[in-house]
Amino acid sequence: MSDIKRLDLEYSQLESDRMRINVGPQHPSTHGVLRLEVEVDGEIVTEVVPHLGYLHRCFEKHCEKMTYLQVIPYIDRLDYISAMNNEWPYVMALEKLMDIKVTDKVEYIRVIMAELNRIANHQIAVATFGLDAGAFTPFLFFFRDREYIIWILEKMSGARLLYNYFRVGGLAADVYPGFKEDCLNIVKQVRKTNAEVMDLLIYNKIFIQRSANVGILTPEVAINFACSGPVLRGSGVKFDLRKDEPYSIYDRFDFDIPVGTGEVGVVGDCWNRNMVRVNEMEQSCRIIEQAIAQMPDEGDVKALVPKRIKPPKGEVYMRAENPKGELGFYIVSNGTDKPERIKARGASFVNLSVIPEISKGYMFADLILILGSIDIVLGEVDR
Amino acid sequence: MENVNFLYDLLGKNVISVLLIVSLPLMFVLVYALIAILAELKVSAWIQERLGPMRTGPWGILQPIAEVVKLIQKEDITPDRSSKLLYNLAPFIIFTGAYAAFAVIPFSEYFVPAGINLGLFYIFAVGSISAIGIVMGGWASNNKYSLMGAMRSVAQLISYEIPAAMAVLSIVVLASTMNMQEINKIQSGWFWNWFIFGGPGTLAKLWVIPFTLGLGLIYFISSLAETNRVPFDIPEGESELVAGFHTEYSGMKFAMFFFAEYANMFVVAAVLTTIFLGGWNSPFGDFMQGPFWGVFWFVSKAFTVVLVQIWIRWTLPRFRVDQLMYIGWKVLLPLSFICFMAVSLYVMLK
Amino acid sequence: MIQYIKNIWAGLSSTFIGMRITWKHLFVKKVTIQYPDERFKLPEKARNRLYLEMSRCNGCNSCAIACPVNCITVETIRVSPDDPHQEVHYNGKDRKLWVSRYDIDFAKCCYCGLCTAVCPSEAIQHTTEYEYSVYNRESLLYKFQTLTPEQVKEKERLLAEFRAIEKVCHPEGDAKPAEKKVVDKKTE
Amino acid sequence: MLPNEIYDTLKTEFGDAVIEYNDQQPTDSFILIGADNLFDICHTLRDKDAFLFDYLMCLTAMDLGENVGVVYHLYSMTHKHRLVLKVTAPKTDPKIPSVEMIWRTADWHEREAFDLIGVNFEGHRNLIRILCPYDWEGHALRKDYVAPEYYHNMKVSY
Repeated sequence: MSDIKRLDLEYSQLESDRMRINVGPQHPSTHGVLRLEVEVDGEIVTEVVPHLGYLHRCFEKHCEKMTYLQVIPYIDRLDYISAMNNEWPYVMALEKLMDIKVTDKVEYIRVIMAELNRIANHQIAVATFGLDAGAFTPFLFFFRDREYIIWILEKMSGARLLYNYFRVGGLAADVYPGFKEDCLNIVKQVRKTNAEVMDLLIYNKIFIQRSANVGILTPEVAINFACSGPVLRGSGVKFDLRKDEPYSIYDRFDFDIPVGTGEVGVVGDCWNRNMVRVNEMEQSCRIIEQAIAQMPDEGDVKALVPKRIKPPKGEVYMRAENPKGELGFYIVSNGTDKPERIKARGASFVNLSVIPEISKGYMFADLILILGSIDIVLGEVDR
Repeated sequence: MENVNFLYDLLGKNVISVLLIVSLPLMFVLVYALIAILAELKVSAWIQERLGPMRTGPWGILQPIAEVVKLIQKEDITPDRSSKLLYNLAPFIIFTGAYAAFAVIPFSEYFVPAGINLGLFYIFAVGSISAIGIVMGGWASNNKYSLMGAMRSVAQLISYEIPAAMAVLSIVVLASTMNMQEINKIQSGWFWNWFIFGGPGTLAKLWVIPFTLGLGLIYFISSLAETNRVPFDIPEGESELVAGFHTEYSGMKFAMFFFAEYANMFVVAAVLTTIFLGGWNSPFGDFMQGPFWGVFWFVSKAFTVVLVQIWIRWTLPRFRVDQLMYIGWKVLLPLSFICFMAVSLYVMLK
Repeated sequence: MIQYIKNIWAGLSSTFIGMRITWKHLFVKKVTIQYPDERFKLPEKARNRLYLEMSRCNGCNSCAIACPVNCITVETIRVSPDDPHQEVHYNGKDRKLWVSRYDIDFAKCCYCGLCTAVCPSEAIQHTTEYEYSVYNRESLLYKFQTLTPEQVKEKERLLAEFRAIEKVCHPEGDAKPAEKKVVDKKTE
Repeated sequence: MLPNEIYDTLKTEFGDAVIEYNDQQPTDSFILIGADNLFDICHTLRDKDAFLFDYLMCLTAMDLGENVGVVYHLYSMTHKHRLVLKVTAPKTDPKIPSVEMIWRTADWHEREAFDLIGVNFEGHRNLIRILCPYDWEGHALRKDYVAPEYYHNMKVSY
């Protein structure tokens, strides 16, 4: 009874024509168990309050109880759509801490795996963005292609989504025969589908009407909110860790950084963010083609480090360009085989924090599109 | 009123024949809805390079029946603190609105349940009943998503009725009758006598053909909006409003909404067929012309229109509310007025 | 005004372009795999249900240690020299430990493959078997031991007898060699 | 700019508030600063033309035993240089000025640090829990944290 009274009091303080809606935790377009408390004035969104934590799995607490090798399966589960990319900064951080150099072949395989996974991730991002706008067919076209990519990743690592493939100083397994042909076929298929979806969805007038000029994120706000990945580049900031802080062997490849151009709408709106992803798929295809051509055939990929990893005492922060943005791992080692502290700086977590800022004043249907254009994965937000 | 029904000829005017006449369209609607649901499943699957349902019966053709059986078995949930009477009434009202329109739809030369002279007017009158049902269902559900969906839906239905009515009125001007059977009879002959190609007339009608084509398109687009189909499905816009006005419905009540949607699709397709595509007339003069072939032509034409609706649904994204209003009031309405004036001019000069 | 007409034209034309694409897709070959009738062949490396080849397992427990979710439980008994039932390992050496219990709880298993990577004798392996749904969680607890409970009791008794004799002969001799073994494994 | 140059500049400007510069490998070289002047130092770091650290990559709180520490990883989009700042506060009264006004991204990071370590960020406009439920008790990432047995009559441990 007292609860009801308190609610009444709270509602009486609101202006009479506003409505509070809970979008989520169970909702078709929150991409997981996110809850947005939305205040709408008719159809206009006046306030958004995100509530997180429905998928909190105590990742950081878990890590303190586990050895460095056992952490990798858990890292897969952060951003479970692009698990290969997730593992990379973690193993790079440990390699930096232990001062290990990996062989060229390992680096090339890592690049190919990460770029394949980047394509798979962007396919889901663009597909679900279209789905949020109501277009169902491109969604399944992308999922069909993504399945081919996942078949390659499964043949390489043994699992469809949660690969556990990268090891400190190496990889879990070598390439299989016919790997290069598979990759080149995928690249062809990805380009074909992209061209099709361009006509079917991206340049569709209705889709442009829906997503252009919506959720405009200016570069200053984007940097202040530390947005990264396509969200930052959609605002016209030419910043990509693969170019600006080349880790691994990315300095050997020739590729461009797609940024929001304002070809349609305004720089920094949903359409441009989405377009950056579509263009990035093409760039990833280019990287894969070059990497396949340059990759040495001989060489061992198994890690040449002891089975029990004991990094020296120290702290290291390593970041890599994930499909969703910058994923950083801050690892504090105390000299034992278990980490003292691992902090994962998830790109989705940081990118999501911009939602209340950019969705005010737009319509309720736009809020869904803005959320879709930011491309979050709740596994990474809630950790 | 002239005798327009073969059953009256067969059985005479008595209670049995009236009952039969009333229930024949119902039979038709039920069978048609099952086929349309299957068509929706299969067409969407093929467009998306899937196979669709394949397990129930050969190629999954029994899937709609399985779904109906499933829906019958489902628990019928009435939300707590909902307005029970309105909540339970809404699906029936919506279905009634959709079904009542069948009273004036001429399936054949010798079968129209009620050949009233104001057929088109009647269709628009009863078509608006479903708006009441939607508002009832949305408001009584005691759910904010339902309420928003219902409000959007009513705004949409009212806005798009005007361009649709303008399109129909133009044809009424051309045909100078509102009796659907009469409109059909005017269009007999080859397919260039259809009203979408300006109706019967001399070569002087050539300049009015673009306008009648435009009217057909305007009516088709408005009919999509009136039946809440993509790209105008914002009342049930799944990604933002979960399921819109029928979020809380389950079981058979949900099935009623479902049936009503498909029945509505057929009604608008039937009206489009009757007033633009020659109704039960064969496209090729006397070839396959006759009362029984009439049913075939009518149903196949209407079903083709339904298939186009399905095809569009799996191609396009969804509009936003304000864009929907923009299209309704600022695009379709002015254009329909222009077409109306052109057609009136044509009739005056004739 | 020109923009207005252009917008209408863009809306209509892009709709027709989209409809042309979907129309083409109506007639292409479908990609669906009719699952129970046709199956996709999993790659050899696919990590699915674990299988333990007991004759190769030497009971070293490294899989249980490597497992991040603790789904493997191993219990061992040392083989006493006067046990009449001796076994020769796959590599020709005598068995040192009887594995009296080897349980894998597949409700917990996360299929990460760490246990197979550390196994020195390749006894535990991932198979490509993925269809093992069950109706209750208890059925997901797989027991791999080959010894019957009676045999386990018998072996425990034999070991206890042997230990008792050992203690009489060499009062502190038992603990040292065992410890040395563990150290060896770590440095490996 | 290299971290040691930044340290020198900061030292001349803020004096004792900048405590220590550490570049022992393999740790990333960091600057330890006093908690009291954190806000001013961060403000300088963001706005001074030579620094322009406009991008806060990561904000980590950690349990150091007696103290709690907060680590800031900064990056400059214009100069492309990076910097690590460290602050400590006693565990009994962990008060650290909030930098949420300087870098808006720190908003959620600080809420997370408050949630999991219990750092009390002074000046944060909305310092509530973010990952755990709002009525959760205790700070889970502290080393001495013991999980409660029951939460709202639900068993916590499995």
